[in-house]
Amino acid sequence: MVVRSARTWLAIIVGIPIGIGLFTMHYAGGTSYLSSDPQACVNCHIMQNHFDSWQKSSHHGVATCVDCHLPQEFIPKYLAKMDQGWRHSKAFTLQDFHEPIMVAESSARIVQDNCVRCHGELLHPSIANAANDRDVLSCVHCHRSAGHGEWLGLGGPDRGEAAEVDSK
Amino acid sequence: NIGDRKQEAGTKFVRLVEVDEDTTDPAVWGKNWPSQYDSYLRTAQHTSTTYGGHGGSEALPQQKIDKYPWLKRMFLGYAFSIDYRDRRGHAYMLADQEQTARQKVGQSGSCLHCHGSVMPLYRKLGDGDATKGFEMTHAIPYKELNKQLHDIGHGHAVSCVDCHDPDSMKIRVTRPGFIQGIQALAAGDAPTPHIPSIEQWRKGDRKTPYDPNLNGSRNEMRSFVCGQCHVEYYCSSDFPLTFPWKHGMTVEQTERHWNETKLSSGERFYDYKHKETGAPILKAQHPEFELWSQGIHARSGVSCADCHMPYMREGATKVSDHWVRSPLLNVNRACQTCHHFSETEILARVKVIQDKNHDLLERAGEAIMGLMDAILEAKEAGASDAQIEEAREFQRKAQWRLDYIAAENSMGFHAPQEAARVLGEAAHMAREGQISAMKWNKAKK
Amino acid sequence: NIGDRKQEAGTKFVRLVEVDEDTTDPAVWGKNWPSQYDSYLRTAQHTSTTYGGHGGSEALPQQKIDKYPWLKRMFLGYAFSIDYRDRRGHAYMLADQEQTARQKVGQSGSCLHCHGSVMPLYRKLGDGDATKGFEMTHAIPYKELNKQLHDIGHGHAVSCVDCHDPDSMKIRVTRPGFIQGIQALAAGDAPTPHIPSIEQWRKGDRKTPYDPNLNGSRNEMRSFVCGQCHVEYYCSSDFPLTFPWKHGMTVEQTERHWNETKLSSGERFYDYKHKETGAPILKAQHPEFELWSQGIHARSGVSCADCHMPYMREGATKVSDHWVRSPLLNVNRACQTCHHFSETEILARVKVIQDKNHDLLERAGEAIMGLMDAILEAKEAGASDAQIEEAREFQRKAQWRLDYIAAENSMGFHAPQEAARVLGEAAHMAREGQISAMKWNKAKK
Ligand code: HEC
Ligand code: HEC
Ligand code: HEC
Ligand code: HEC
Ligand code: HEC
Ligand code: HEC
Ligand code: HEC
Ligand code: HEC
Ligand code: HEC
Ligand code: HEC
Ligand code: HEC
Ligand code: HEC
Ligand code: HEC
Ligand code: HEC
Ligand SMILES: [Ca+2]
Ligand SMILES: [Ca+2]
Repeated sequence: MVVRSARTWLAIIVGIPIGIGLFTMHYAGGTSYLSSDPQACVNCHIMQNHFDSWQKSSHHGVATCVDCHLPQEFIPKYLAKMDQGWRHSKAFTLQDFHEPIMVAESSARIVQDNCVRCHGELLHPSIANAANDRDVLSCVHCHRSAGHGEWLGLGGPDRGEAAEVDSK
Repeated sequence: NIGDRKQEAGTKFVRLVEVDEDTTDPAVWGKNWPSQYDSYLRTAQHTSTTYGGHGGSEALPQQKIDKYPWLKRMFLGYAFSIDYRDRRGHAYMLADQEQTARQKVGQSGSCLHCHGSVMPLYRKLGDGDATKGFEMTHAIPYKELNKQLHDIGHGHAVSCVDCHDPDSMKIRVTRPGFIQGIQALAAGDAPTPHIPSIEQWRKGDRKTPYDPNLNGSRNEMRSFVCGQCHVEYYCSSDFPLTFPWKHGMTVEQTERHWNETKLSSGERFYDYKHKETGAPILKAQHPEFELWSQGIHARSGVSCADCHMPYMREGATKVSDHWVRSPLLNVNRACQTCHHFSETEILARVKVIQDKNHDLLERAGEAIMGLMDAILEAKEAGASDAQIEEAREFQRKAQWRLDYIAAENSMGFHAPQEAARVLGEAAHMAREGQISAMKWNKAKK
Repeated sequence: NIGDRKQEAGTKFVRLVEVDEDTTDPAVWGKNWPSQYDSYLRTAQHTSTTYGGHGGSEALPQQKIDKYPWLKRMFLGYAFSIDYRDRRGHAYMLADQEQTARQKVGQSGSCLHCHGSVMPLYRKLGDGDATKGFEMTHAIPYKELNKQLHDIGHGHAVSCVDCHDPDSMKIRVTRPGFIQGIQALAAGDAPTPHIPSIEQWRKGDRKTPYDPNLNGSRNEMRSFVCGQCHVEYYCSSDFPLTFPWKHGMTVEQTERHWNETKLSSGERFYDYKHKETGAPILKAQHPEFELWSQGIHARSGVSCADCHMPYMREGATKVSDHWVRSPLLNVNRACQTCHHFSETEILARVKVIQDKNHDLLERAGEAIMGLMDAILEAKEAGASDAQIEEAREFQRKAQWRLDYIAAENSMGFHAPQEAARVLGEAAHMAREGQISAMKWNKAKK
């Protein structure tokens, strides 16, 4: 409910926030989204846990954030950057996102593609053969800690008062 | 080196021979998929863990009924009291079935459903319609049907074609017993958080029945293939092989299914009457699929194949380990991809779970002995059938629960809390029955 | 907004006022750490979930003994049968203790250990030595001791200084009962996979006793602070407050500790004699720390604070939520940090676990009623004490187990399989006792 009304509101005044959004993005370090340096992501303290847990993962020497979280072909990459960049600054400004942050379905697919991109050679045949199979087993079904040592989200400012009221 | 690997990666699924629905001989498939075949063959090896695999010699698994005297007594009046052993690898399934002394009392053709590569025979009997053929087999004696199976050249244990589509190699289910069972489950209204595709299907118009091969997700199929056999069943000559899932998969829900079933004689369903007490007993067989369904792994989408057929690296590719066996012999691949604890720690966790359930199992075993003794005493003291009816009913209930976990093969691991709950109920109900029998002379004649 | 947040990140730990060991008033600490204080204050709010928090009015929690009639009957002969309510937030702990009708029968000064900010008083009584002071309090009546506490200005519920070092703000334990209990545990040989630092300490020469504040890891401290109070105890005037962990923390190990304890009269330890049956009963109180220790979370290093005081983001800093309460009101912070399932799914999982244990609890409750009835019947029929001794012993055992889970406050969630196991044993033992009582005239006089 909350999310939807925020979106509606956003749609109505879409013109204004583009300007503010660009400013916010810049000020908050959001433009760093266009960089490949993991430090860039941590500019945003909300990403700190993900950075920390990435550092504890088997991949921290071989893959940085964008290697997994952005498509690698040029055009899709920049489309995704725009899409995610926009979602990022909107979320950050409105503080309306779910915490702990949960990966969006579209981003999960990007991640999966990137696993396959690097590991295409050593693949389970039935996964390899099913490149476009939506039903394919996801790599993180088994390798749940490949990118991040362990799940390390962090609760946000919502103290659960809503749940409190509902339960009465 | 890398060159080698690249080549291997390229040689996936090159077919050297054709295989089709009638190719039940795994050796033929093995020419195309040698790694899988190779590991499949290892199911002939002896394996053993604290509670898994089998004790006894290489040649013959240990008798379960010797290990647990109460188990033997529970089965008096039924073939399982003659010969009931530890399971072993898939390679033995047909031979062990042929050789069990339970055959002495005569078994039904239904048995073959889970011990042989039986689909061509079903099609033959049903003139091309496997379901029709299947539904005839309960009436044919085992020995006769098994001879036919061998005669037409399909006397093999579970084979590739039973789980794989020979054209696409996709996994699939073939067994009519499973398909009918899961359709009944879907058509009912028991929640199935462990099978999301059923909840999905229920949102539709329900006009075409749920079809596991069409509706099931890839991940679900990795459990369904096992659910064709590792389940509770009725398998005798009165009616076709049945999986009791109409009301759901818990011990209470499957009990309700049996309680609502009638024998062709019109009586309420039972497997046998207990020789000593006369109680109308339900026999539980290996409900792995059912117990798993009540656990946290199932709910989290962890499939049988994840633990029992984990991927293994073979050169530049990964294959599913077809050496189906205890994951405890294989912790690094079966558990550690998901659980980043040491092997010692993982084994210790399993031990804690299994030991607790084993204690409860022995406790419930004592309790059921107490119940049987009390009924006998009441009978000797002159109790009428009516006066011990309640006690007998308790025996049916308690024994059903106890057997459910005793016959299940993970010593409770597949759903630790559920197993403990069921065993606690079993022990308690047995003692309630004992109390009822002790009070027989207060009951009306 | 963003500007605010950048600033917040820089303002950690600026002290506006000094706090020391005698600062028990949380309002003073609150000047330095307003967010923590703010959430701490919220423990005065009413919370309620299916099994957690409290039913009843805002003013007074529901009577547990009304909700479960068998509970009331179990406690006959003991103060808990007069008044025994749902718990509520930390803010109420002192007031609730002062007001409970259990005070009518007179309580010991030991009670204050867990309901007030009592350390300055212990030091005063012991001339600076808190342990010495603590060991005097069981002999002082509650009302007297509590008056002293208020008179010297420390009449507060659990306060910052009880868990935090006022200089470094590090978390620490202060309560002598806990320190002695955990030292006895360490000195024994029960495995403690949930407290690795004890296993580490045991590798040393054991010359200096295990010291939780020195040897415990930061992560362990996040549970130890709660283990100061959320534990099974003896607390009356016969000897000082005791946590029964000498042989370990399971229900059997703590029972063994009590069975080996002697009252000053020389008799084997018991809390009270059951009014109806005369059985020498052990009372179990809120063994959260103990049950948690048997679960998979403890074993995986998940602490009480992880779920009951989860971190929350306040601008750019993270703070621990001092609004200690049911995590089910707070799933996103308490569970989703580790479990990536939807809130609905997580709540459903907890429901499955708790409902199962609740069913078993009611079952064991029925069973204990059966046992008590049977002893009464035997007595009426003329049974001697010797003839019902075995049945009474069963009551002691069964009731200990049942109470262990009934008094524990997570409805089994802290260790699902263990809770089910204990309840199964409870129900079974109760029925065994009933059978024994029914056979009284076969026992020797
Ligand atoms: C401006 C601050 C900020 C920066 C810089 C930032 N993030 Fe985020 N990120 C957020 C916020 C806020 C969310 C939550 C958004 C939501 O849930 O809609 C988020 C969510 C995500 C998600 C999960 C949501 C999804 O779309 O699946 C991923 C993945 C992610 N960020 C990756 C990155 C990477 C990679 C970088 C650096 C290249 C980065 N972030 C830089 C603030 C930031
Ligand atoms: C080796 C691959 C890999 C790398 C490198 C990596 N991640 Fe991730 N990330 C993942 C995977 C896998 C997920 C979970 C996706 C899913 O659940 O489907 C994830 C999830 C996330 C999420 C969503 C939160 C969640 O738990 O669902 C955020 C935010 C995120 N990553 C940020 C980062 C940041 C910031 C970095 C760099 C410091 C980074 N990631 C580096 C693989 C990676
Ligand atoms: C940028 C390239 C890249 C991406 C993207 C990537 N990996 Fe890797 N991965 C590597 C490299 C390089 C290694 C180390 C290989 C070695 O040591 O031989 C590795 C190692 C691994 C290993 C073995 C080490 C371990 O953690 O057990 C696994 C499993 C793995 N990757 C899974 C994944 C998964 C799952 C994803 C997607 C979430 C992924 N990888 C994404 C490059 C990548
Ligand atoms: C999360 C892992 C896991 C999953 C999922 C799982 N199992 Fe198991 N299974 C085990 C463990 C562990 C044992 C105990 C092995 C032992 O005691 O040696 C076991 C035991 C068994 C056994 C007895 C093995 C033996 O060696 O005696 C059978 C048969 C079995 N499982 C079948 C199944 C079936 C069928 C499914 C799916 C419906 C399933 N399992 C799902 C882990 C799993
Ligand atoms: C066609 C029926 C059938 C199917 C399908 C089947 N099993 Fe079995 N399974 C059996 C039988 C029968 C045995 C016992 C063989 C014996 O004792 O001779 C057995 C034995 C086992 C054992 C014990 C092995 C040992 O070494 O002790 C495990 C583990 C097992 N099955 C797991 C699975 C899993 C996992 C699947 C699915 C991937 C599966 N089974 C599919 C019928 C089947
Ligand atoms: C629904 C599938 C199914 C049917 C029908 C079935 N079995 Fe089995 N059978 C199994 C599975 C799975 C195992 C391995 C697990 C176990 O031993 O508990 C097994 C194990 C066995 C074993 C080895 C262990 C033991 O019990 O001594 C024998 C012998 C056996 N079956 C005989 C039979 C006979 C005879 C029938 C017919 C009455 C029959 N089976 C019907 C699935 C089935
Ligand atoms: C069903 C479980 C499962 C899924 C899904 C899965 N893996 Fe694996 N993976 C495993 C197991 C088990 C191993 C260990 C094999 C071994 O050690 O022999 C493994 C090994 C690997 C390795 C090799 C590590 C090494 O030691 O060299 C890589 C890389 C890898 N997986 C990547 C992936 C990627 C990428 C995907 C998705 C496309 C994926 N996996 C999907 C179970 C899985
Ligand atoms: C009891 C069921 C069962 C039997 C019998 C069986 N398989 Fe499989 N097979 C599976 C499962 C489950 C998978 C994993 C499929 C997936 O993840 O989609 C699999 C996967 C495969 C794959 C795909 C690659 C891989 O290794 O994951 C091949 C090829 C294969 N099996 C060949 C065979 C051959 C050859 C035989 C006979 C010798 C055989 N299978 C017998 C269940 C079975
Ligand atoms: C594909 C992933 C996967 C595999 C493989 C797997 N697990 Fe798990 N396991 C899970 C998940 C998911 C949970 C549920 C807890 C959670 O949400 O993190 C879990 C929970 C557990 C628990 C705690 C719950 C309980 O039942 O007590 C134990 C113990 C456990 N697993 C042991 C094992 C063992 C032993 C194996 C190997 C035989 C294994 N797991 C294989 C994913 C897996
Ligand atoms: C993995 C999470 C987790 C851990 C760790 C944990 N708890 Fe809990 N606790 C719960 C849940 C879930 C409940 C049930 C709450 C409910 O029913 O509303 C609960 C209930 C409680 C309650 C009753 C709460 C109420 O609202 O009535 C107390 C008291 C408690 N726990 C104390 C502890 C203590 C002390 C520890 C450590 C020794 C601990 N818990 C560890 C999750 C946890
Ligand atoms: C070892 C710590 C400890 C000691 C000693 C202790 N309590 Fe408590 N008390 C607790 C905890 C923890 C709770 C909250 C959990 C619960 O209610 O089960 C509690 C709850 C209560 C409650 C509210 C719930 C109820 O039982 O009605 C009262 C009243 C109470 N205690 C009185 C006393 C009295 C009187 C004594 C002395 C005989 C005493 N307490 C000794 C820890 C302790
Ligand atoms: C000094 C003793 C003491 C300490 C230390 C303590 N508690 Fe408590 N706790 C109590 C008492 C007493 C109550 C019951 C208060 C009442 O009912 O009046 C209680 C109540 C609770 C409740 C029930 C809250 C509600 O709203 O129903 C929870 C949850 C809880 N405590 C968890 C914890 C956790 C987690 C810790 C450690 C971080 C902890 N406690 C530390 C004594 C203590
Ligand atoms: C029942 C025990 C308990 C009481 C009482 C308590 N705290 Fe804490 N406090 C904790 C725990 C546990 C942590 C987490 C420490 C860690 O992770 O190292 C903590 C952390 C803190 C921190 C460090 C930052 C943070 O939020 O994690 C501050 C500051 C703090 N508490 C202040 C206070 C104040 C002020 C009070 C009194 C109003 C208070 N505490 C009462 C247990 C307690
Ligand atoms: C700090 C991490 C962490 C937190 C917080 C946490 N868990 Fe867990 N949980 C685990 C781990 C680790 C396991 C064991 C399985 C494994 O190894 O993945 C587990 C297992 C479980 C299981 C399966 C085992 C069982 O007991 O049945 C359930 C259910 C569960 N958690 C629910 C919860 C709930 C509900 C909460 C919040 C109240 C919670 N968890 C909080 C880490 C956590
Ligand atoms: Ca059956
Ligand atoms: Ca006690």
